[in-house]
Amino acid sequence: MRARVQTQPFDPAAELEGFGAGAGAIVTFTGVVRDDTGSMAALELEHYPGMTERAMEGHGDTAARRFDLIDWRIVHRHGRLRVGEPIMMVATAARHRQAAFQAADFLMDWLKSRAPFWKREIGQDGSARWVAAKDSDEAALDRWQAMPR
Amino acid sequence: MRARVQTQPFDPAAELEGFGAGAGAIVTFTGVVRDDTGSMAALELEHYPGMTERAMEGHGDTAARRFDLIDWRIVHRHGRLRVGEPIMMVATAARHRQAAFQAADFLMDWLKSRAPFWKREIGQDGSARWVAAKDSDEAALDRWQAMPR
Amino acid sequence: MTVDVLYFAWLRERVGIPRERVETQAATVRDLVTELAARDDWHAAAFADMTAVRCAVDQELVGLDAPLGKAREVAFFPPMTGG
Amino acid sequence: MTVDVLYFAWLRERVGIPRERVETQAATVRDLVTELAARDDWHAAAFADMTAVRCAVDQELVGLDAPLGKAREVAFFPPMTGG
Repeated sequence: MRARVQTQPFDPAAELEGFGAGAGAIVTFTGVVRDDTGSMAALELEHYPGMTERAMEGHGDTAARRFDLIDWRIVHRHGRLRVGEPIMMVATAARHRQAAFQAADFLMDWLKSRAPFWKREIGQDGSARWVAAKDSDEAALDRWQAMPR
Repeated sequence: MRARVQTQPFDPAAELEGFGAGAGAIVTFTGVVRDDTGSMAALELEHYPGMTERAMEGHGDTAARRFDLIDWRIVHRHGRLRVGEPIMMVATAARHRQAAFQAADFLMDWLKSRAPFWKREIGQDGSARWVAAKDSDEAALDRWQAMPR
Repeated sequence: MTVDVLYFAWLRERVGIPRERVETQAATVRDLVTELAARDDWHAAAFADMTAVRCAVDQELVGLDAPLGKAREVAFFPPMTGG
Repeated sequence: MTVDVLYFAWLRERVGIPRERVETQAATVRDLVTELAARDDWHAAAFADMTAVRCAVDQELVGLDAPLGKAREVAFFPPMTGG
């Protein structure tokens, strides 16, 4: 499986061991829990077991075909995460630079607004707030529809 | 120094140890020696000692200001490299995804056509051929001039 | 037919349960929502603003007017915020 | 004035040496190129197609019409192919 959902932390560096043999270009994106307010205790991610894995695997395959990838990986955590911990990562390997960059960007746009995850910020005072989806994430995804393949 | 030129191989994973603390988004690009012809024995990179380090450091700082980076790294090898070995890597850390992606892309466009490196392909038959610069690399760099900052 | 209905994130919190099995003759997702919303105040609250509700039928994202067909699992949730 | 002139990649191969120290009164890079190209056949071959030649004065990329000023180091090389 090139897509993985897990509660345990992961090491972005370790995920790249032996990744992308034969490629000329490897791009990785790692998302890290950030505290913009200074009052966050944790980030909680809920997901849809079953659908999440299938959708990530399916969309990774779509990206692989569209950008002629040699290899790809998606690792995404759920459950309770602390500030500074990696939430997820995407890695793409292609012959050429542009395909690797575009595929990583494409997968990220998809993950942001189509992968079944929901974030909730847990405050230091115990409060919980669901993170609202951004219109800009939706718009980011739309631009791939318009793009020649 | 956040920019480094060296003859020794490097481990892209090891370069990321402790990189980008406080960032929400980390992007890496790794370029790997690729043999398109099936007849390549090695890739040789010549560079301009002194200028290379200064130019990379200076351009990294430019990217950091333009994209509000929290951190960045450039590692670039010179000398003789074998197929499958990493040539160089760029890492960018920013608060948000788009800045990290754009800064990595920006640094790569610059490295491709403004950093003083010259590649030569060494064939299995001992032949040596300087790699020609691509007009598309020049064009890729130009688009950043036109872009609002 | 019998369908498993799943709720996630704040839809789950409003309905008060993560899943339930329902008997329905609904032809589309929207028909099913109408039936569910009529069950009680909690369901009604969950489906009060349908612009904020997304749906998957048998784990595929679909629009509200999608046919239910022989669906075995229908999920409702807010816009996704992964990545 | 005295300037160190450096050559890289196939310009180095054509000239036959990686660097040389030259006495020049050239006002611009282009003037310096004219002087160097007149030295011998090897230099002439290196500078035969100036569209393929790039230049740095004291390690800053410049155009051919840049003034030499008090330059201490001038480098000539083909378009770069890093990354």
